[in-house]
Amino acid sequence: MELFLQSIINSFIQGGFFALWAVGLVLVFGVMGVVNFAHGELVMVGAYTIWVLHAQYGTPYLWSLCLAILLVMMIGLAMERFLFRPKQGDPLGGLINSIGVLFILQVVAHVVGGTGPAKQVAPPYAGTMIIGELLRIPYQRLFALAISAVALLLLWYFLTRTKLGWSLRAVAVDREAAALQGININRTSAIAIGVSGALAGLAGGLMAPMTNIYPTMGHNVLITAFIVTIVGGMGSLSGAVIAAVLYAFLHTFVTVYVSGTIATMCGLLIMVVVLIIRPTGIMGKRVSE
Amino acid sequence: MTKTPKEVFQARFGRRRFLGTALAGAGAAILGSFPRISIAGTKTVKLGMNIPMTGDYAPWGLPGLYGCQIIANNLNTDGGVKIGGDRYMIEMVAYDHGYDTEKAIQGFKKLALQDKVKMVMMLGGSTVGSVLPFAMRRKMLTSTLLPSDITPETPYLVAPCESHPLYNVTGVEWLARKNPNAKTAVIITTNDIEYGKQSAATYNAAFEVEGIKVVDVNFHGFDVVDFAPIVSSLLAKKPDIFCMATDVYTTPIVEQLFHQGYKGKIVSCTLDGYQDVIAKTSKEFVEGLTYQFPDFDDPALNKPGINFPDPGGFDMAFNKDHAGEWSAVAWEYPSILLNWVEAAKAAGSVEPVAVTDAMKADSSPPHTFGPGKWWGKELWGLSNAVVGDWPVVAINNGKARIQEFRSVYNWLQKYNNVLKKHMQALDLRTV
Amino acid sequence: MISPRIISIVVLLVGLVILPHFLKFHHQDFLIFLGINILVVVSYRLMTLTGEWSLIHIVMMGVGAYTSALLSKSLGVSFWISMPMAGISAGFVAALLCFPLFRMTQFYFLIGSFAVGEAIRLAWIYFVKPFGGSSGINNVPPPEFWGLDFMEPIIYFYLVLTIVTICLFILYRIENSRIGLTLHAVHWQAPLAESVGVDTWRYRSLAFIIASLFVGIAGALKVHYLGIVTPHQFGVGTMVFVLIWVILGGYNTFWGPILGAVVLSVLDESFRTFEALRPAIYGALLIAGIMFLPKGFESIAPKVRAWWRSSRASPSP
Amino acid sequence: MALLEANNVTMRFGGITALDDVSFSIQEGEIRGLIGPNGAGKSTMFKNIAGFYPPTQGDIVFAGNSICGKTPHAVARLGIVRTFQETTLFQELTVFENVLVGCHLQARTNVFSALFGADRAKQAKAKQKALEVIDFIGLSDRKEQLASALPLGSQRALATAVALASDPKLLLMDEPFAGMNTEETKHMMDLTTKVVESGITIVLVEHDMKAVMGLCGYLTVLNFGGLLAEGTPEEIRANEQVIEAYLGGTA
Repeated sequence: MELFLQSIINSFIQGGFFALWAVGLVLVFGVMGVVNFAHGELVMVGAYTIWVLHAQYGTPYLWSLCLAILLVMMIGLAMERFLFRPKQGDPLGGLINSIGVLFILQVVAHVVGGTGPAKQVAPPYAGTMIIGELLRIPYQRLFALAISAVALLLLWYFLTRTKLGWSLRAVAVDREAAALQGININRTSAIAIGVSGALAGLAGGLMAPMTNIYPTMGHNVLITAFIVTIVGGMGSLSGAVIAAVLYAFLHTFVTVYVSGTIATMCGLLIMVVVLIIRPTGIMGKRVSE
Repeated sequence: MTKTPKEVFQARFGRRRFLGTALAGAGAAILGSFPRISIAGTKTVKLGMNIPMTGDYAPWGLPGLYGCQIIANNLNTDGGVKIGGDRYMIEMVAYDHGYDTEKAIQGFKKLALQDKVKMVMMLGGSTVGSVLPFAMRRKMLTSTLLPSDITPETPYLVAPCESHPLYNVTGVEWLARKNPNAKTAVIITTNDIEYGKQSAATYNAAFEVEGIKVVDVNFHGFDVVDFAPIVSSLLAKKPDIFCMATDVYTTPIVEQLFHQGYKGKIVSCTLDGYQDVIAKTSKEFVEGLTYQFPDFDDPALNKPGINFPDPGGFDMAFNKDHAGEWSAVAWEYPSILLNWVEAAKAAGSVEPVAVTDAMKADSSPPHTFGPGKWWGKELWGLSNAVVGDWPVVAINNGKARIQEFRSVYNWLQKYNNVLKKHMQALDLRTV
Repeated sequence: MISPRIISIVVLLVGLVILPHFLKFHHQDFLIFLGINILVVVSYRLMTLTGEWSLIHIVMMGVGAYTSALLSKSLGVSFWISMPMAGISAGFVAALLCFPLFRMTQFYFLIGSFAVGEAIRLAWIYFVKPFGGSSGINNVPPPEFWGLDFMEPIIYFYLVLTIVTICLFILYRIENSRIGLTLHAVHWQAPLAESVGVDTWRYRSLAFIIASLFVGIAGALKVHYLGIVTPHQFGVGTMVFVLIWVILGGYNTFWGPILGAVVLSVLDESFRTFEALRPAIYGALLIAGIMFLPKGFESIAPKVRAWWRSSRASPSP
Repeated sequence: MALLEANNVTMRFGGITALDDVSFSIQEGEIRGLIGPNGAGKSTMFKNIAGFYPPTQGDIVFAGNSICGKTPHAVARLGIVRTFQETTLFQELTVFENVLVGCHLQARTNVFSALFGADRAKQAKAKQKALEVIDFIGLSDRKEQLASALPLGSQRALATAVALASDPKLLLMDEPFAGMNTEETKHMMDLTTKVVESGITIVLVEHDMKAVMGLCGYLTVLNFGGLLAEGTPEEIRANEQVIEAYLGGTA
């Protein structure tokens, strides 16, 4: 029982992260049609920023977090301007570019942090909230959950209630039509990857105090993000969020009651099943003839 | 080891350092590619390292190279080593195989044939597997950190330093004696063969010998980002001892134990960077946490019989240039280098076969933590691993200190059948 | 009168036969793996002819490698039987996967194939019997033939050269046959192809199966030289390199991927002296390549030819 | 007996009903115009016949057996081939190669015969056939040009050729005259008549009334997914509803 409740809490916290990772990937793919293989590395950069600023130079955590978001956003924008924009309409080119960035960022991380054991960041919000002697939630994780929830809500508001967000969605639905309606594709692309970068930076910054920080940590992030986005539907943000939480639950409970490896296998197989039954994901739009 | 992260960082980013780091690779490369201008009357002997320096496995390669360069420089500045009437300068040549089997065999041949090194140090596992056919045929002395690579067909493959994971039995022994009323234990480890399952088998055996019941073993993949679920499921078994048969994930796991209010004892294989662990939990929580890898500034390492020159000085030198990169391999490869020097002196030659024979001829070969014994026939069909004493380390108010040295050899002599049983239970190769 | 193409190919083959004798040390091994990787990329290109890019190709190589390793090690089957069996089993697995995979297209196919492949890899890790878990299967015996010593790089290189050449020839024939034309049609105008009676699903599957079959053989070649097969060898990391070779080499001609594999492997090897910094240099190279040669290395060839012609047309005094 | 019969065909996408209980039949050797204002369901009907998707209700019978739920290539094998709106061609192939792809049904082969050239005779025949078709539509002089290099008129002709290459019994032409100038239209009309004379039944969807009236012996008019009227061009011209529908459609 205790384990069951604890697992539910764990699932939600994990779900929050999965959603942050996935949503960024969806945005960039939806709006720019590029699969950003370096997305995981962006998260990694976010985490390293916290390690440098907060753990090494003692900058307050919240400031470091903001700077991390800013930095990663900048990297994203740079990628859009110099790598993705020239490769518009050439997804494979964009893919290769993102792989190049992936390699480079990993080495930068290696130069900054060196090898040896993974970097660690002491949690700024130490301590654990204990509910009725059977639920224990570290304040750091509570904080992370809250922030990711807020971030996702803000994103939802931005996309559904603002003119810019509307133009983003328009481009995601039909690039040409949007362009005809006078929407500036380059600008929307920049916004999309900016937001995506910001979310990646945020995710990295929130993860930093709870996980191992090492140059190749982006790999797992990317794979999970893929699973989530596919199950959720590549075009659909709400789908990504729902799928993230579902996947987190599945993964947590299978891990707890069966095995971690089996859990990952299940994730992949479910992804395939979803693709077979509904090639555009649970929330994805039907592709018409 | 006892630097604050801040110092660590400035050490890394002092103007001199930063360039240094950025060019470390290129620098090492140059060291490798150009033969050192040797002083008149001295020769140069090259020793190879076929290790991962990039990718996920880099932490088990690069620090070792740094350590070896420190030791080699020390020996060279002392005028080199005297082998068979000649003075030899020692030169380390490294090849990065990124833990890829294809590149491992190419790297091995480059080192053996092009650089003409006299020994090749490797990490172990599949990369060693891919070079063995060539290495054994060529009679090239090869060292691994995983004795489980040894088979009856590998006379030139030695594991003279880390007898992973056999030494873990000492920690369990010590802990059990300190806590006679501990009755149950859980084990968490990775689902791979080389590290995870070997360790799990060893710990299973060690606990059985101490009459402690292992109530759950969790094999997890390398894709775990959050250990909360696994730790919760293990703690649900209410163990007296929580055993971490893993290296990379110790910090997040201990952190979870802390947050989930674990009260019992913790035994681990390693605890690299334990200041971080303390920072993430609390001094009180990690008090008495038992593991196997000492800081090298530990005074206990200055006792006679330790076969490692000036551990404290080595530790300082390493942290001066490579602060925060310390991991067990940082001293293990150097220790193998030292073993080679001793054997070469004894053999009066640097030729691989001669050195190997000299090594094997020594009935009590110099092991890092005191005289050792050749062992392994019982498990792998060939006694090419050196086992001797191994330190049991525990955290005493925020500082890792060696509690005592216990003999791995004696344990194995008594209980290797138990170990064998548990290895076979996990489908691990034994004779 | 023999066509210049035939002549150049013959010259190339002769060159390859004598080449290893001029190489020393580990470069012969480098050549062996390069040969195997060439088979990998060329078979992958056949798949991409239908316009579908998969991430499962390297896992199919693994299927072949595991098959051959298990057959020759546990059943003592000879290499000369286990190698074709490797191809067949890879093709068979591919055939089984056609149903789920080809319900998807484009990006969904890319990711779907990745998921299936990763699941297969995890299975190798999880089921220690018979796959040997993470440490895989080792001591896989080398081929035997007339008492030749196939652990000698040069001899094994000749084996690889022979088999790869045959496979490339077959793949070339297929691409330039009616089937190649139809695959092309399926790629560029699936609906039109359908309307004139082409079963596009069948042809996508066909391409996938053939590609898997040949990459399976490549897997057998690899495992019998290395003597060891592990799940780690067939991770998405390796697949990324195959993608890079094919895309940067250029996938519009038969030779593009080969060019990509050769050039990039050589560069990668020469970067090794930079140790930890190597991936960054490689990454920068990728970006430069795709930016300045969007059509791949192959697109240089015509330019060079044009330049050559012009320079001969107007010989400078 | 009729070559093609549509019996009470109904097609719904989600909410909207694209075809509502449409029935008609087409005799062998005739050239039938399928007309109607935009959104009348002409293209949907086409796609139903060509097997791109099966009707929600009703049945389509070709030469005596039902073709409902058959995939496009299966339908093609039975002898129903369609051309596409706009010019859907293999732009990066030559005229000859385009038509050669069209010959798929005669020329299709398996890997082994392709490898060992066992299908050489077959391929030769296909090439022969392709040349004939090219000659038939009068593109012989440009057969080595890239499809993309052709002017619109010739591209349409080529599209027809690709279809003809798979020698169909029934040819569905989707707006073959759209965007053509009078001269091109003229040429295309001649071609179409030639095709019919060669014994192929044609159904064409077209907006260009002049062309339709000129070509077709019999017309079927759809409106809002329903069958509005059928008859000879004269009858249709005189039909009040049709005029009304078109005015409504255009107004």
